[in-house]
Amino acid sequence: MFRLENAQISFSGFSLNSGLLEFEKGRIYCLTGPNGSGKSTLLKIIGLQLQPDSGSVSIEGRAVDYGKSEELLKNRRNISYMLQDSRLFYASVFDNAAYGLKIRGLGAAEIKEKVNKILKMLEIGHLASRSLKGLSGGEAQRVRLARNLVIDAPVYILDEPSAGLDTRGRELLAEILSSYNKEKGATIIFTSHHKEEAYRLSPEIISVIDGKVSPIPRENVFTGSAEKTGEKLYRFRNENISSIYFSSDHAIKDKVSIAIDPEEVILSLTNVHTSARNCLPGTVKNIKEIPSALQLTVTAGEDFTVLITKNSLEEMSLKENSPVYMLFKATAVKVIN
Amino acid sequence: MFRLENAQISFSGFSLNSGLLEFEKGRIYCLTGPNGSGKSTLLKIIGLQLQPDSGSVSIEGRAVDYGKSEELLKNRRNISYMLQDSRLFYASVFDNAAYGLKIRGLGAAEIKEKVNKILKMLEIGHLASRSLKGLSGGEAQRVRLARNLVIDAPVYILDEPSAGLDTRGRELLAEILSSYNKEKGATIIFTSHHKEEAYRLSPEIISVIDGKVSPIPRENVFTGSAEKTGEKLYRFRNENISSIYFSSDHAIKDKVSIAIDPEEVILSLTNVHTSARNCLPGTVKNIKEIPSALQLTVTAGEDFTVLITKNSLEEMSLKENSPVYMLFKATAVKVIN
Amino acid sequence: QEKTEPVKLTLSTTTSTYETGLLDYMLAPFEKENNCKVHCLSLGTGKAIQVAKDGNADIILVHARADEDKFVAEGWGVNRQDVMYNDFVIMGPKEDPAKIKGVKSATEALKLIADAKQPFVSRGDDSGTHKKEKAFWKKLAITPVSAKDSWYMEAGQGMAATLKIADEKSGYVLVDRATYNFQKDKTRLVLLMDGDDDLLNPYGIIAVNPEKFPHVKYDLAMKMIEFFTSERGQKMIADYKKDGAQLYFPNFKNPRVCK
Amino acid sequence: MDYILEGISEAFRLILSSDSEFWNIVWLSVKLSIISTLLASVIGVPAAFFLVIKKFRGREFLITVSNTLMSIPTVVVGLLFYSILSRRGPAGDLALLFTQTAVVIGQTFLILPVVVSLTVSTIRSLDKSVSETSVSLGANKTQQLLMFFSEARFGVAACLITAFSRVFAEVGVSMMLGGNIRNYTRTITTAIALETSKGEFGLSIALGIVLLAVAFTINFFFLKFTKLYRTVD
Amino acid sequence: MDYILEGISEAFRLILSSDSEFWNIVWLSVKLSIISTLLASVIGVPAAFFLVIKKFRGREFLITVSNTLMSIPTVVVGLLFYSILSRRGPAGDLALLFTQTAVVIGQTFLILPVVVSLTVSTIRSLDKSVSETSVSLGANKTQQLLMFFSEARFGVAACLITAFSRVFAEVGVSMMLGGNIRNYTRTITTAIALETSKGEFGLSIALGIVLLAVAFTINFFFLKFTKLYRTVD
Ligand SMILES: Nc1ncnc2c1ncn2[C@@H]1O[C@H](COP(=O)(O)OP(=O)(O)OP(=O)(O)O)[C@@H](O)[C@H]1O
Ligand SMILES: Nc1ncnc2c1ncn2[C@@H]1O[C@H](COP(=O)(O)OP(=O)(O)OP(=O)(O)O)[C@@H](O)[C@H]1O
Ligand SMILES: [Mg+2]
Ligand SMILES: [Mg+2]
Repeated sequence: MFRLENAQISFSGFSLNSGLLEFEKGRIYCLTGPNGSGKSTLLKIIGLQLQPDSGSVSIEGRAVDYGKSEELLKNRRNISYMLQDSRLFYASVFDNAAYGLKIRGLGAAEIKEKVNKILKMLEIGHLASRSLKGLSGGEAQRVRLARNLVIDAPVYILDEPSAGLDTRGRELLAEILSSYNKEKGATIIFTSHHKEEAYRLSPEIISVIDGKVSPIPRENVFTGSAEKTGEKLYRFRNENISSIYFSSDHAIKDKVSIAIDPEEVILSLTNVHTSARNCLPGTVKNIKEIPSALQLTVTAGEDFTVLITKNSLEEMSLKENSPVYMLFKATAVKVIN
Repeated sequence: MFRLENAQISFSGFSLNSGLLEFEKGRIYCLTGPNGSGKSTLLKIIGLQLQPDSGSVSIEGRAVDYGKSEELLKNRRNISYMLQDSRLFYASVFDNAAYGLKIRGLGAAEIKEKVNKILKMLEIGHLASRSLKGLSGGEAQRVRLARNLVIDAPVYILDEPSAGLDTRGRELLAEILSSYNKEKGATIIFTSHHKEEAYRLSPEIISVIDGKVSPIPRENVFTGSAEKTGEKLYRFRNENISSIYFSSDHAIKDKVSIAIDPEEVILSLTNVHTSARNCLPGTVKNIKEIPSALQLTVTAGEDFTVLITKNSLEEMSLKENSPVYMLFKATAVKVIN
Repeated sequence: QEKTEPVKLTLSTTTSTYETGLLDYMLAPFEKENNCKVHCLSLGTGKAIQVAKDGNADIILVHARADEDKFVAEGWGVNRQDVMYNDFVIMGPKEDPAKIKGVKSATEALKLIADAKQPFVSRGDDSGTHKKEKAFWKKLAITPVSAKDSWYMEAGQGMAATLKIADEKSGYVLVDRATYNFQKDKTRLVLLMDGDDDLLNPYGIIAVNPEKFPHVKYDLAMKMIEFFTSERGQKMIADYKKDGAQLYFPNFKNPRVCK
Repeated sequence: MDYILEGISEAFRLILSSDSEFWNIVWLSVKLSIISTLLASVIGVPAAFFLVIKKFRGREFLITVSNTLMSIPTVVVGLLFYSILSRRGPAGDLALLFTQTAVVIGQTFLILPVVVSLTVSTIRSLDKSVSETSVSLGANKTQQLLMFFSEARFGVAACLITAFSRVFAEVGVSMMLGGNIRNYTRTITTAIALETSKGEFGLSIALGIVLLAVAFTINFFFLKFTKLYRTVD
Repeated sequence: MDYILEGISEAFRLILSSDSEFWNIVWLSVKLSIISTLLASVIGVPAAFFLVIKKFRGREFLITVSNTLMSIPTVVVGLLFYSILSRRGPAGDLALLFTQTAVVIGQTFLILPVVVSLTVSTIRSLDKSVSETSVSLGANKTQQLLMFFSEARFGVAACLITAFSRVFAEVGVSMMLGGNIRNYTRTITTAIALETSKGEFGLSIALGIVLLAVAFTINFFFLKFTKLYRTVD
């Protein structure tokens, strides 16, 4: 879909280089990194909002020509881009949400239907005729989201979409993005400062640090099928993993991806009976020291990453090839997509 | 410090009533609740930015008279108030950060010293002479924070101070607020949509839902002393708890408060040897059904709140008075203040 | 000798006398001798008279005999004196399509213009010049109306501007001689007729009545009238030349009355 | 005071009259002013956008020139175009002098700097986020400009109203280039000048009141119709 | 064209001359215009704030009136104050007619609506967050207003420049109330009117050029000095 080759841009005191960076159609990407590291700048380059000083951006194999303004506009309109500080215009909530459709020339009836639908999905249907005055921070953010999510585009690029949202709002956002991805095959690229979000939605994580971009391997993300085994409880399995229990408030279709936070896994030498639904036997494959913790790779059908403290390791006298059990709660498993 | 008695305000379609709400000097409060529930509105009333339609607000026992503008101004200046959508002015980063001091009539030299100090603390010292143009979202938020944190006030009211901040930024913010609270006895009231923040900083949590305000009991927050037992590893104890291990990147003074997320505790029927540093024996005191989970109170010297799934309970056939072990990692323990 | 603050005297006058520079020339010695400062308001005739009627001037110098008499008769002014005169000429395009060159009477010339429907630009501003022109039409029993009569245009402006419009439209125009002297090199129009007694343009000077307005500087105003009508003043007027041509003719002693 | 009272009653009489010459004068004033304002907007607004958006040497200088030209006296504009349009001038063959067209040309030039300067200041005071957001949502150049105007609508209203007012009230250009020719190029302001020079102060004031009444009506409907007053705040 | 060329060379001659009468005229124009602009600002800006901040019935009406009064012809303002200041008028005893004071009074009134209308539009186009943020940081009323102006500085600059330009270019008020008395109330614009009526178009244009040169200098230093151009963007 998008391919950046050494796309580079410099401001006084800051410069960003994309290196070779590819985004595949129909996948979800999350950019993470410290403040001022260049995430928004990179997004703007991908989203054709900013022309790089050098290097190239190509879309579906075709290099973007920034001189051809019509082609550029067409490409831009294939992207629903949400700026980090996107502005709400002096108009009603409805009119704001409708803007993207209006400039794409949709008819009034269609706009009305679509906008009302997305407002309802984001649970701000009651605000439709409100002016901006007095909107709460989260309400305003939902209006911004509505404005972008109402657009039917093959690509959504969203810069900190969950800023200011409450738990419910983040959930709604994740659901909508996930359904766009699954049902319409939309490519989604977003940024976030909160790990849960990356875990909830995005298998592909790209780290941007000080202008340097590096895709980082996904941790504990597995794809397989799910079956319901209790109230809100599901059992995951694939060819390598026989069963991982997870809970979900929403109905799960058979195909599913899950992710497990490496910090939430407890290692045990014995198979114990606990409230943790999951207790997987495995073997330590690799031990790596990282700042303030140890990172273990444990094979249990698939490779799991687990973070524990140094002291635990010593106490349990774990070594490579030690057999261990991995304990984690059903709630520690996040459903992706 | 602040006392609200049925302070009430209504907008079309929304109304807020504070009920009886007190804020004590030198403590930290966190307001949580869904988008549009009235947190910002309540903060504005406490911070004298908004006059309630009815009810009263008193400061140190003295009811606020909104007619006396001089007194009101004096009271306002005792509060460093950060609006959720506070605006950065068309001026340099330094001038923005200096604004609160300038209008309080401080001398240029003093302003310079203080502003530079806070900018450094927030790790944006290098931005001092920058214009607003091109500031990243997180950088801008740090400037806003600097503008409020540079003011020497007995009270800080901050509406979503961590919005847009990266992990490091949230850490810095927590450190500064904590030091203001401990060293200067500052009262701090803030809002957040992220649980970790509440856990990290704020023992007192006030929930605002649909305009209704209710202080909620703190969960798994304990105060006691800490001693170092390993690299970044500490042992907590108080009169009721003999030992809880926790890890911290920062040196811990002997007195400390810690909090444990109820979701991160695993219950076990047997005392097992795992990588989880903590394994506390206790007794189930109470079982309560809440949406999508069960909430158990487990006594182990002090009362702990633990969340598990229904199925686990049944499988482990836990009842009131059952003896259990609570397993949780050292990293699941958050240090408060 | 002690020098006191000069007294302020306000003279309300028509644009022409001021713009030709006559007043600056005349008033310099007068101001010096009487330790006064004359504030000249150079206005259209109608406005000049109106300002005086409002009590805002001490003395007026205008050329609109009928209005002057009315001004005195209604008691606004006292001691009207003839001061000087000049005359009007008729200018037009060199080709003279209405053939007025050589005609002796202004009335006849205008009739030729009207008959030939040749463009004629009128001041149209009720000034002394306009009033003079209207008197001719009245005699001819013609009432031309701007635009309705395609050849007739009312400019509603001052002399110079009216002349410029006539120049643009290649039309005929009634001009005072001072303006003619001044503009003759700047216009394509040429002098086609003059010399008719009907074209004489006399100026009168009038003090504002102190009974109407006690604040007016009547004594000084009287002194100025005396100065303008004195032998010395009359000689100064006769001596005033621009580009070698005499602009005004003193007539205090022998008023050439015009009908 | 007499003149004011006289002016007021005379104004009523005029407005209630069916004197066609009077109404033609009013209509001509309105027509010429609106045409000039529109022309000046069509030229001035893009110019202003150019001055704000393009970065080039001498840009600030040009803006200062535009600010300066707001000070150009109407008579001077009149004289400049007189020199050009006069028979002896370079455009003399067009025979435009003392026509309504000449007035429109001069008036357009007169308020062009007003439109440019005020639009520049209006756009400059807008946040960059306006254009960035509309572009990010897929706006093309035109839609982007429209959003600029929509966001700056109070500024735009003020700009148009100021330009219209300036031209509606001006007399120097109309006088010099139109010639105040009765039944042809006489406008309310040149009529006022004429009556004033005649000493008909009451009538002048009456005409002034009529002019203001017309301006009020136009302002009122302009603001109502274009909804340029804040509806969302 | 001759007039323009003649005007340009004559303008140079005048500017390079040390003719004290000429320079007095220039100075008087500048002085009166600056005083009027300042007075109008002192009265008009608070009035504008009042119109924006206070909510009361008839507020929009008053703003429309102010917009309308921007269309008042200078001559009409001249006549109104003439009626009042005239010896027979209510303030006749003050003997202010045909003095510089009278000109300042008339000019101040003339541009008051310009100041009010443009300031209203400037403040209205500012976001509420400006005042809310400054109050939240402890600003008192004055500091709050100062922040308004600081944030709206391009609008304010445009407003002051427009008002000054209007008054510096106007002739009707100066003529009616000052009387164009030589060495006393003659300004650049009344001098231009005089020369124009004499048919001295070249000299008129020269004076116009001088006026623009003066306006340019004032604008330039005003903007430099008050740093009203965007330094941060
Ligand atoms: N001036 C106003 N007019 C109308 N409604 C208002 C006004 N101010 C606030 N509200 C409404 O009051 C409710 C509470 O707003 P408030 O900003 O206090 O919410 P909040 O709890 O801070 O939400 P968030 O988490 O999104 O910041 C919202 O529904 C908002 O739309
Ligand atoms: N126009 C500009 N001029 C100067 N510096 C700029 C400009 N635009 C961006 N920068 C700088 O580039 C760096 C990257 O900015 P960017 O907005 O991409 O950061 P980010 O990773 O999105 O940060 P955040 O998490 O705070 O949103 C920042 O240090 C910023 O100050
Ligand atoms: Mg960013
Ligand atoms: Mg809020």
